[in-house]
Amino acid sequence: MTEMASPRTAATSRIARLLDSDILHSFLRSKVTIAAAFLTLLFFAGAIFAPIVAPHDPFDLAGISILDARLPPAWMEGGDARFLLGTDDQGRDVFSAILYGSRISLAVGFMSVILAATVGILLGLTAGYMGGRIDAFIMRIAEVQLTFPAILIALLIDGAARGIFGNLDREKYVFWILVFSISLSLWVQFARTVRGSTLVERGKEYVQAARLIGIPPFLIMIRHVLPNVLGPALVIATINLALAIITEATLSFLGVGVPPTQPSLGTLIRIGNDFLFSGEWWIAIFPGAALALLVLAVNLLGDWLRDALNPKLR
Amino acid sequence: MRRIKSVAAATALAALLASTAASAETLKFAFQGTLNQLDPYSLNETFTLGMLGNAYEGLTRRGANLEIEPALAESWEIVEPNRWRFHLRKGVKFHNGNDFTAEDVVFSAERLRAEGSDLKTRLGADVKVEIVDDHTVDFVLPGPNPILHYEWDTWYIMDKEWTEANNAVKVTSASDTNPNHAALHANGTGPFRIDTHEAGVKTVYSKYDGWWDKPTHNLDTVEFTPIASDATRIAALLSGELDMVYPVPVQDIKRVEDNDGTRALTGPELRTIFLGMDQRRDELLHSSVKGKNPFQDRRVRLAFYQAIDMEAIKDKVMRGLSTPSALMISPFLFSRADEFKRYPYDPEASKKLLAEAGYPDGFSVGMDCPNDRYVNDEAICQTVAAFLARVGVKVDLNAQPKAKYFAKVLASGGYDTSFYLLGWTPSSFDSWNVLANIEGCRDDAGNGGQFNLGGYCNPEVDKLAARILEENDPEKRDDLIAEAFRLTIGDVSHIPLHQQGLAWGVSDKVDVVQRADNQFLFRSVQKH
Amino acid sequence: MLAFTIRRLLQAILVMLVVALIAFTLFRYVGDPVNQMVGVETSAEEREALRERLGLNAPVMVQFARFIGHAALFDFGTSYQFKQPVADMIGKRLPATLELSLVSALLALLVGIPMGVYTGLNRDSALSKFFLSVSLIGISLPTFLIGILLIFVFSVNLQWLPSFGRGEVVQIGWWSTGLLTTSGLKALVLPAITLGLFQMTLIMRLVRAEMLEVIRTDYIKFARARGLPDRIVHFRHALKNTLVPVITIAGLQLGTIIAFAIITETVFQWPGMGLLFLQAVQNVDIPIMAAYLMLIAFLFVVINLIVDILYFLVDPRLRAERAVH
Amino acid sequence: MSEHPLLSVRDLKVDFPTRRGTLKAIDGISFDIARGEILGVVGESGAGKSLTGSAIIGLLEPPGRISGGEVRLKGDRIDNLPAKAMRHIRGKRIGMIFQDPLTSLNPLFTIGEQIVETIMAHLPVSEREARERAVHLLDEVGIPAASQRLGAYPHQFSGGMRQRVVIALALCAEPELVIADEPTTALDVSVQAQIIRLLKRICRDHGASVMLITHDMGVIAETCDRVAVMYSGRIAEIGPVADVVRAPRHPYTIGLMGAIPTLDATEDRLTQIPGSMPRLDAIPSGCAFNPRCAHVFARCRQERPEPIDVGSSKVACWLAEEDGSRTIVDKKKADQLS
Repeated sequence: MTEMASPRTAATSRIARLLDSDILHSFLRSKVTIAAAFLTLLFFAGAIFAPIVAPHDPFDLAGISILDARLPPAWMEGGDARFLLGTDDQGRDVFSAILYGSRISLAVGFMSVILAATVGILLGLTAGYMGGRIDAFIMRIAEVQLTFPAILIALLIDGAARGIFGNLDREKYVFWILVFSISLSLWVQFARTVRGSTLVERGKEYVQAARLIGIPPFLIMIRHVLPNVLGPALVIATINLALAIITEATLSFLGVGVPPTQPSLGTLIRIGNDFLFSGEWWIAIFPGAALALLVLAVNLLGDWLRDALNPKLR
Repeated sequence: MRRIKSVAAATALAALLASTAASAETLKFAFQGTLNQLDPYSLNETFTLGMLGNAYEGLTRRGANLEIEPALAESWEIVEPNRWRFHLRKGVKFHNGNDFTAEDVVFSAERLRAEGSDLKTRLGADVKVEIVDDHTVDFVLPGPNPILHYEWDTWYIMDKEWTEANNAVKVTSASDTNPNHAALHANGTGPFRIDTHEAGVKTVYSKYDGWWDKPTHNLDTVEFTPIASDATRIAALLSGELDMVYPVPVQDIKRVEDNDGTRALTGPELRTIFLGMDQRRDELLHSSVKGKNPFQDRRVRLAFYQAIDMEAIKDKVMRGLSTPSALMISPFLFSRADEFKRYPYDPEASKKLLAEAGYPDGFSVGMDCPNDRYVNDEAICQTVAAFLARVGVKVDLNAQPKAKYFAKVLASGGYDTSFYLLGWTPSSFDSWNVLANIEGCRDDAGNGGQFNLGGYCNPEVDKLAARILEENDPEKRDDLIAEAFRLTIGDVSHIPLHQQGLAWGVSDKVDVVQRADNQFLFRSVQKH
Repeated sequence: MLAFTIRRLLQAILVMLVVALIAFTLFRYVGDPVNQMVGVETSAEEREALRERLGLNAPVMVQFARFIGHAALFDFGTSYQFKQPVADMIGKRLPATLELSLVSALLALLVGIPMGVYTGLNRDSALSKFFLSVSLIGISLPTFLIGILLIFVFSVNLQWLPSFGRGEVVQIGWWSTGLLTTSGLKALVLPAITLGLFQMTLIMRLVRAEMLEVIRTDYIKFARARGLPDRIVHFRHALKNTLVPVITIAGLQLGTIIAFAIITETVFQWPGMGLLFLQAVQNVDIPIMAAYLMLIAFLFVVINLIVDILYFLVDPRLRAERAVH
Repeated sequence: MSEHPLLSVRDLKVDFPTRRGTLKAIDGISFDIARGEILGVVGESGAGKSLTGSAIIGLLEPPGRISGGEVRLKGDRIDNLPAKAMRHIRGKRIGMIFQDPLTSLNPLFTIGEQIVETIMAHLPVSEREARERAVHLLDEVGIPAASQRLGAYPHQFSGGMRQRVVIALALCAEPELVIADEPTTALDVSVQAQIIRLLKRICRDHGASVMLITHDMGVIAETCDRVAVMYSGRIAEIGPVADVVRAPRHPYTIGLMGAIPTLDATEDRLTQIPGSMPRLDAIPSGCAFNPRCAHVFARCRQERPEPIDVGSSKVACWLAEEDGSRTIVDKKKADQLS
């Protein structure tokens, strides 16, 4: 009887599921995803091991020479074999600068997402579990938060930081200012997802049971909710990583991000932008391409993850 | 709804008609910075004064080669050693129709020296201004001064009646929060009136038909737009949207040249770019060295000097468009400049000097740098930092927009800097201005070299400066100047870097006159 | 409906108060406003006098109340940089930003929705795949790169469209519009595309996802089974259901667009509020920052209200619920 | 013309091509529905009942497709019609009712709008006429105060009422055949019987045949004239309800019969068929039922049985071929066997 009572669409949906996983593994799809994963890994490895793999240290002022400034990529006329992708206006190796720049971009991205996920999951759990006024309060904040895009929040915080710390001290804290302001705009999505899942779990029997036994139900819920939201949270995290990287790049491009002496990808593009029309395209184009590729790869991974886990993301 | 539409359409049509009716020539140009306000006495800055100089005029003006010409004063004479007489031009009318008279000059002289004015140095506080008749004014000096009127081309005469009627006698100072009428409107005697001014967005000038001089331009309207982004500014010129932009970043000069329909005008600018070091405090504000000030040791200053390869900066950062300078003044402004040579670039000597001074491993120091003021200012600072890194000095670079930068390092910010990059054009085009403003001793009360941010002080130099001011014989005067410069160079008071080049991007449709002081005057623009 | 509106309004006011508190804190505590106004040579007495005159010695609550009172009249004092009343400056730049944002939003909606519908209905067509790839690139390319690229191609190389500014504007009352002149319209093209592209891809992906979901629902199957023409099934039944979530997102996106205009305005030197705000941040011009923050919050509240009302009009379930409760 | 049955399905095959091979969801089924007849289609989930319905009406979800056989409506083939022509058959000549009335109606449109648009899509009437007709139909399906409720939205109706609306929608263009795909599964038990009775009555009144897809043998027994039992994409047994219910021949049908809970049940427990239906990509050779069949023998594993006539029924089972008269296995026996 139980078998017989399953819904009418079971047959079609079973087929559909089979087909879906088929599409999932279809040749083209996996090729793209594999390429994206490979690219992402490459960036990670490049960023982590930059001090080892990079031919030069672009942050070491004593190691760069202005006489090497604006050399074209190695394969072009006038290029120098030491500088594969050419040099920028200060004589920094563009390739090394990209590696080191990705390091900063990824570090900011990762830290922002981790912070946002932690805060978002905690607040989501609290809101979902406590309900009532606290829930309403947290969700209202989340709603307001949604209005102010990362860029705006980051600019405001940066402006405030300049006022409080002064310009030079700001540069010391700029990494954390960036992380803080970017994560501030990312936690909402985590909170919403977790809250939804918590609301579902709260009504379940084991929560009541836990209360009867005398175990704090909140702790038990965390144990039950977390596995449920892990999938969606991972997808959100991946997509938000891409978003965080873009945001950091944009801020640096606007000149309120990391200082030019320790350039991230966005800073490199800002510097290179001044030389775009004068024929020294490689200073902006290579970091720009690196940024676009990195974000594209992460986005592809996120897309694939979403399709694979197919959580309700909204 | 329909009615609103037709009204809107009619408005649009009218606007189109209006714009075609003004078929006559419109000049559109862009500069990297903004024109914040219009009060001619509130900001002593080349660009602002240059822009206002199209609407306002001084008693004198300067020609294409910076020679002093009569303007609102037809002629002048030194009637007694301490009394200068200016004969004012008759029949000159302000834009609002008021007559220009001696009253206006006296009024402007007072306002120029009033609280809040940034141009007080144009006219000493102890100079008396006396009306002889409606069109004659005397200036009575406490002592002789052959260069009294050298900076008067940017002392603009305002209309007494208009200023008073509009409650704008008080100067809107840089720190004022209540700008008055004169900060938002202009009423001069110049060839153009300012029709609309939206700070940071657009300023529109139109031809003043009642100008006293014969126009050498053929413009009817001039539109100024600030475009901060180099790339956007150049793109706008190349695509023909603008007739003129400045500055052109050095890397884009070739492109502007190569592009059909545009050309780059380059020339040496009078401004000297230099580095300064705090030698006044006993401990630097921003440094790893505590308890003493390394810059008080000449060897450290010389070590910094010799660590920097100016030829490399010229070649790579300035793309050849600069002249490394041994002096703190442009060679065009001092005839005997070629007697002076730079200390050679020698990193080894530099290291040795640092070791001798007790810093074999170097030290770290904070550096202040503007990033939107001079040609490639930030890049120069970065390069300097890189050169210093090679001799062991770690530079913490603080590059920021000029407004923030100046607010920090100038007198109003308490000279909050240890090591900085600055540019200076003597507005009188004379060495005395440099010796007094940049090299002159400065006391705790703030008297003396107002722009001597590092507080370098050699009383001998001050004594020479005082003599130079009063010396009327050019030959002797130059001797004294050379001697003063020799002293400052010996002390390594500053590290002069170079005179930067001027670079304007100009459409082939217009002819302009490029002045070495980087002022852009519409009165000599022809468009075809 | 009335109760609902009133409740929404009260919430909106609460939000505005919270934002006002942030703006006030910014204004009051980030950098001493007195220090921002005077020079070093100003004496302690003069500072104290200014302090008194500005009301900075009153209790904080009183100051906050005053701040709100002034903010309600859109009085945010004078810009530290430009020496002009902030309200005037923002008022002059508001039309530029709003026109750019609205045109971009319209572009994003008018192109994004049909593209989303198409890719949702024709999952496997080559064109869909092309759209999807483009959208992924659109999401991955930072706005400023797109702007630079567009200028490079269309302004500098092809010289078709202007690279900066608004072109000629027509003044209608206090509103300046670039929509009535050819040069104004031409100047709008590149910035609007730059600003709208990201939102467009976002909306396209959203509509597509919704469409895919809706198309699988029983009522769409049933609509087909009733023999309704595809046109009605797709554009009447499916699209309307898709629109419900799209409205929320689109509403939120409009807020985002206005903020993202900061980047576009910087790249294209568009004389709007975003450019002003960026300069304010770089120069710590707190009055402008506070005013901008309040304005964005206000726009958000208004947009949210409109979204809620639209929701009401589109979804009868909501109407019923509200009516019952 | 009259010699053609209303609907005639011959050797219908539905495939789902995938990268790993083609799945045969329906593998050659044949049956007829006569005018005015009610055919029940019964089987477990995944047996292909609903797909058969979708295939007939031409609404297979891609990549599913008809790969063989034919569907004729009054003798005219409809399985290969162009999309536009097929649209005129859907709703107009074949109506469809889905399982869940809660989700079958578009929540954002009033029921009036939905009925009117359907009528106008098929009949040459004005909007006013369509509205009148809608009111009439709603009245007929037992919606009280029909004319006032045209402007109501689906969520303002109860589940049973909504299914009545759905029935009205399926019938609003006077179709000759109504395919009802588990029309009562989602409903409250108390209204299920009402809806089935309504469906039966109204189809009779409008002269429409019904293909009633269900997993409920009880409903079949009460409602249908004939019944087709499906298993793994094939018809195991088809015949008049009286024969199939009273004297099932296919071991699977026997199992199913055992699964009907009856009020007057004498047994202590329900008969269950051990195991479950094979996945589409793992259909065993021979008879698909053989792994679960209590009577399996060698031939069942090698050769696939085709339906053969046994009395007025058709049965696809080697047992039936071996002794058409012998194997009237009664329930008790089946029980013991399992």
